[in-house]
Amino acid sequence: MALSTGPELDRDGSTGPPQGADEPASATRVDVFMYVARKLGSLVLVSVLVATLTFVVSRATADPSFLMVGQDATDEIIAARRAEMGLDQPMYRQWASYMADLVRGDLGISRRTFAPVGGEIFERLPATVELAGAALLLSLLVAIPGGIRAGLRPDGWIDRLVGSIAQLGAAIPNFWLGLMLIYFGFYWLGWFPAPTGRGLFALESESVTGIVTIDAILARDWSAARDSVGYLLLPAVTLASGVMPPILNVTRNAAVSVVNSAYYEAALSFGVPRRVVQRRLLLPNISAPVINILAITIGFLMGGAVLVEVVFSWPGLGSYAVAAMDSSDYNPVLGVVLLASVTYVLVYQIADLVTFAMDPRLRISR
Amino acid sequence: MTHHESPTGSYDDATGIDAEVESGRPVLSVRELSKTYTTKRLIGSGKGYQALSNVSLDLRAGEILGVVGESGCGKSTLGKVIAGVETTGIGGAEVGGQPLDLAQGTRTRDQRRQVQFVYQSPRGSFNPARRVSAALRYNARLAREVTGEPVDDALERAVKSVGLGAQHLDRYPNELSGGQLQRLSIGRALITRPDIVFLDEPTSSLDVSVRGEILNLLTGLRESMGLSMILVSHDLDVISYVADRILVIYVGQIVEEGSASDIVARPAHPYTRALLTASSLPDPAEPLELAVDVRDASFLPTGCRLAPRCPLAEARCSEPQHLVASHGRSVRCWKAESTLR
Amino acid sequence: MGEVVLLSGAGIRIDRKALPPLYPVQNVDLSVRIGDRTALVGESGCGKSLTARLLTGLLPPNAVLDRGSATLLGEFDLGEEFPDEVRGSRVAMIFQDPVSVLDPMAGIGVQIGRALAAAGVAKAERRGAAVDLLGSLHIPDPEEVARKYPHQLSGGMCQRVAIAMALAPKPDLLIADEPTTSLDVTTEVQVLDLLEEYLDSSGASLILISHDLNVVDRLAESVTVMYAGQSVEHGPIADILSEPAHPYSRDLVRSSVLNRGEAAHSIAGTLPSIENVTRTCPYRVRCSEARSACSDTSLGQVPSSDGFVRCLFPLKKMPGAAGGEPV
Amino acid sequence: MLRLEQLVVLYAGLTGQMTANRADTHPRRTRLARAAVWIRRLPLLPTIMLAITFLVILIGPAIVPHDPLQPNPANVLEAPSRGHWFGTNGFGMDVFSRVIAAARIDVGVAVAGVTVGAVVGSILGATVAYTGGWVDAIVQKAIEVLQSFPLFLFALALFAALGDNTFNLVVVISSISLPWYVRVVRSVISPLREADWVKALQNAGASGPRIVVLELLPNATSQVLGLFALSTALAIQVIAALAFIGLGVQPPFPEWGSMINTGAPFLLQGAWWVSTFPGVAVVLVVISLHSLSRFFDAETRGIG
Repeated sequence: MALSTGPELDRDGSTGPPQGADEPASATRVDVFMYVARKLGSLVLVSVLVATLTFVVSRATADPSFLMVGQDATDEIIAARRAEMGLDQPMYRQWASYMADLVRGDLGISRRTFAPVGGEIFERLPATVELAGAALLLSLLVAIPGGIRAGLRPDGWIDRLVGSIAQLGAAIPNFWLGLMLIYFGFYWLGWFPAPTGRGLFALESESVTGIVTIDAILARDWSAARDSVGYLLLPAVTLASGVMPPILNVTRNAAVSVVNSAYYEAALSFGVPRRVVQRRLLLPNISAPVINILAITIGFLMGGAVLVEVVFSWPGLGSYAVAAMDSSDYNPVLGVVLLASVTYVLVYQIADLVTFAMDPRLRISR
Repeated sequence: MTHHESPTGSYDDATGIDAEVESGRPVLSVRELSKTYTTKRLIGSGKGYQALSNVSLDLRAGEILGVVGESGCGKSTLGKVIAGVETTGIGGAEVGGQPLDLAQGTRTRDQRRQVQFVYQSPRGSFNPARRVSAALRYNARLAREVTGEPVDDALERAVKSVGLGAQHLDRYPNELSGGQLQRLSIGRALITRPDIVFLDEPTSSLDVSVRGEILNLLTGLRESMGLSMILVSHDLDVISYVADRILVIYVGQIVEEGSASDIVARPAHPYTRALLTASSLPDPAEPLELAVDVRDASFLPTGCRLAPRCPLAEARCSEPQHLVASHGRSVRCWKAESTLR
Repeated sequence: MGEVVLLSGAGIRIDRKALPPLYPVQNVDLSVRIGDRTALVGESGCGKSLTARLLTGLLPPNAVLDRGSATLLGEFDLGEEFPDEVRGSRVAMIFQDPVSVLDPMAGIGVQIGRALAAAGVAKAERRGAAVDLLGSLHIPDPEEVARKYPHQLSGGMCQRVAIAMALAPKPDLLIADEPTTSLDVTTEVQVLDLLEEYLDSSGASLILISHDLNVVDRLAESVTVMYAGQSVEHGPIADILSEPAHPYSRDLVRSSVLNRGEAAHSIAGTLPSIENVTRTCPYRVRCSEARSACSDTSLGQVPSSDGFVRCLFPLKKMPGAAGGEPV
Repeated sequence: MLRLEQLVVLYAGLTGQMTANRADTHPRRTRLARAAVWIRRLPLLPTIMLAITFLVILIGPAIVPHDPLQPNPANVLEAPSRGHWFGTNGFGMDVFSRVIAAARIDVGVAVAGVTVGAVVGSILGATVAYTGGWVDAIVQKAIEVLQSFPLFLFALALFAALGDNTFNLVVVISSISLPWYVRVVRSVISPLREADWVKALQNAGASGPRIVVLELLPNATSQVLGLFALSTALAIQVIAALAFIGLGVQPPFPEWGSMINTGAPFLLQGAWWVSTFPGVAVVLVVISLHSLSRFFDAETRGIG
């Protein structure tokens, strides 16, 4: 089943497809191997296509050589620069060397700072990971239990409550929410620090993970930990407000469809206690869509925190890309885009594998 | 329509329109039709699933041929391949003496006009987003080239012939009952003045109180228009009521063939006996129940395909078997051959 | 009383958003005693499945018991919240579509184990008990089946598994909602045999919901005929098949019999709308016996010694009826 | 900006359920009666809100109390008052007039971009769903690649490639919305390809384009309408977000996102009104569109 792209069995008679037409056969090693191989192939293919798109954009963002040498360069200088950069080569060669550079982790040079983009991205990655991780954690704490409870009683008060929260979260632009939170949390109440980035300076010990909050906890530096959480909280809440609604909706809808399913009803009618049904039957059956949306969310968070980072001057990848965009410095932008997309593709394929491992309908062919 | 018990079991006698039938050649003849579904795979060869194995049949003018079998036996596939709804069939077929392409689906417009198909689900055979007249118009245009009949006239004739009025035409499918839709579905087939109409389980998704009106419509059309039909159903009650001749299919093979009355009175094949035992018809002289079905469709035994479920199976049943004909009856069973003679 | 199910004048309302409510079940009387094998017969849209759901407390959330009373096992009011513990050991249900009632993510053995756990079987014994149960339903190679997942089984096999789960806690009342409709006819016979075997050995009561008089005739002793949300006739199966009192029962029986050479019977017209509750006869617009009184007299039951008919002009005199006047 | 993904997930599961759920027989209704039933069931508040928005777009600039582009150095950062309902900004421009005037740009560009994406995407989606095979596989792969770019970064990269102006903003909006329509319409129509009625049409000699446009596409109407509301909401958010970082619509031209941006520094001085009101406008319009979309979604599922 897993590998077939079009199972066209006979749909004969009034009773639907012949369920028993195929001899039940357990999954062979080959099937599992093929599935993993296909996912890997898909990962590589999509990554290459994504990189090809960024390659096209990079060639379209004006002639790089022209931008590098300034306005008053002579034709000779430009030609020399072009040759140096390989721009006189045919397109497929340029593409090949672009890909080769990518494989080596070379994302080009920033025109603003003259530093390699790869290095700058690597420096800023922990800040984005910290913010994204915190936002994801906050979202999960609300969305999963909230979604399940809402789904168990559709149109009940929990459903209405979390549904309204999700609706609001999805409608509010998160950069605006960030500003509002800054106004109330910093200017009005004075409970939170100024939106000037992370609480990096407070940490006295050596950085281990690059994620300040975790470093501070590891070093048992509690005042630094409190500080960094203070800096982290508002941007994390802001980011979570946008990320939580889809997770909640998907969880809720999955739960609703399981609760409405014939097998849920049947299990109850066979006398299986409601608790057991909810734990053993509901949870596995909503796992696939929930894992799927989590993968999408994680992929999104890698590059999606752009505006929240800008609003809170958070020194992550998003604010890096926007600053570069402002000065028409496109290599960093494309670097961040590429990293985010490849992360997305990777996480998505992993999620697929997890689903494959969990779902007997995929794992075991008929 | 009257039905005589024929001592010879010849189906020609049983149709009630003997003279016509004996003089004419069959409107449809199918020879050695096989059809295999393959599951497409990205890498490696797909698993084949043979839905039909060497099925041959003749349909005579004005006859209703009943095809009975359970889900997955290939009975719908038979109709769909002949009607050109499905392709890649292997074998030969002729309609009105002209060869019919079973493999490519390349039919002339006239051939598509000649062979019409009525689908099982009346709701499934009309686009829910369009008025039903839209669906009928396509067929009217198909027929216009040959019949020259204006589209609107054809539509009116069609609804009248199935006992509905013009007002039903500009309704959406969800504004009509299942029975009305099934009538329209039959009407759509009649628009083209077809030679053969396939009806795939025309009553199985209808309530029993509506079933009669569709069956009466079919027998009426046979009487009034001399329409030749192949009626496919899992329900032996329906088949034996309406059909002149019956084909019993099990796992892609014809296992028994004969006149309707004869088969109901003297079922020869164990599978026919089991079907009859399960139906509401009077039980056969020797009722028979089959064992639990755990068959594997991708593996077909060389011998009798029913043997794993058949309480009468013995060693020789695993040897290859042929459809053996005698006195207008054919049967594919070692044990039944003797009972026929 | 000894009644496992007692519905009197039961009606179900379905609420809809921004649309008027529906009344798919309007007036159903049903009384099932211990050991009875009774059937609810009717065509699609007559409310029989919803009635079955009412009996197991599995009505959809927007459906409520709107009128009349419904009591299960002499003690549970079905208008109230239905206690979960009652299901399984006392009432179990067999559903129409066997493939979708099994949890797609769990193995067959595990699923039957859950039902057995609810029936109090110890954890260590569940696997063996599940296999035994499958074996007792004449499934060849039950160990193998217990290892499989639902999608690996045929529809008939899934129905056997569902039956095993329903029978695992040895219910006193079995509600079978079209148990064989999605099965092949040769499998249907086997499944009906299984049910009969259980009823014979356990003495449990059965409510069989079906549109198929043939199936009903094989399993049930008495029948309640439903039309448009009302129970129109109740009586022993033989009486209703041979000599029905309600015109609808007669038309239904006639339609389901096909005699070669005779025109097939059918019922003209369509079901009335379920947007309103009607107190008059719902069948009068399609009934060949209808008289003018039918459209303005509200309808009551004519009881008899072993059933009732809900008709102003029944086709036969009800045996044991007091005066024959509608009450 | 996760709404893209939300869309995809919400709609991916809907496979022509409209047809299934409406299978029960309804009484005959005239076209007018159908429309009346339908209109009665529209959600009240969002519909009113959208009607107001529509009116504002039509006649807004003509009725605003002040010229939205007129600076007034004497009246800088004035708090909301009788003369300036929403206060004034750093240049003394009237915030209320600007919020009203911005609706035309924000909603207009969003609708323009989404319409292009919807028309092209729906037809493409229906065509590949009907064709199937390798065409379908290639388009699906292409959509997968496009959708693996985080939405906002994809917009950034497009701006980088095309250059920053309002026409390109429309191009950006239509190219980010196109894949959704392909996916949604494809998922609705794909299962119909094997439907009996489609086979019947093919057998009657109906041509492919005819089947796709006249017969198949109408089956996705309510999904496309729902998606249109949802994607317009999303487009408004994207336009505002881009303007917030200085792309697309440029100040002083009134646009909600750039107004929020220019007001941001004043927040820390206590002048909350400059950024707050345009944000509220975005939220109201987006919530209304979301509700409308959920209404169509419920229609699709046959709820209520």
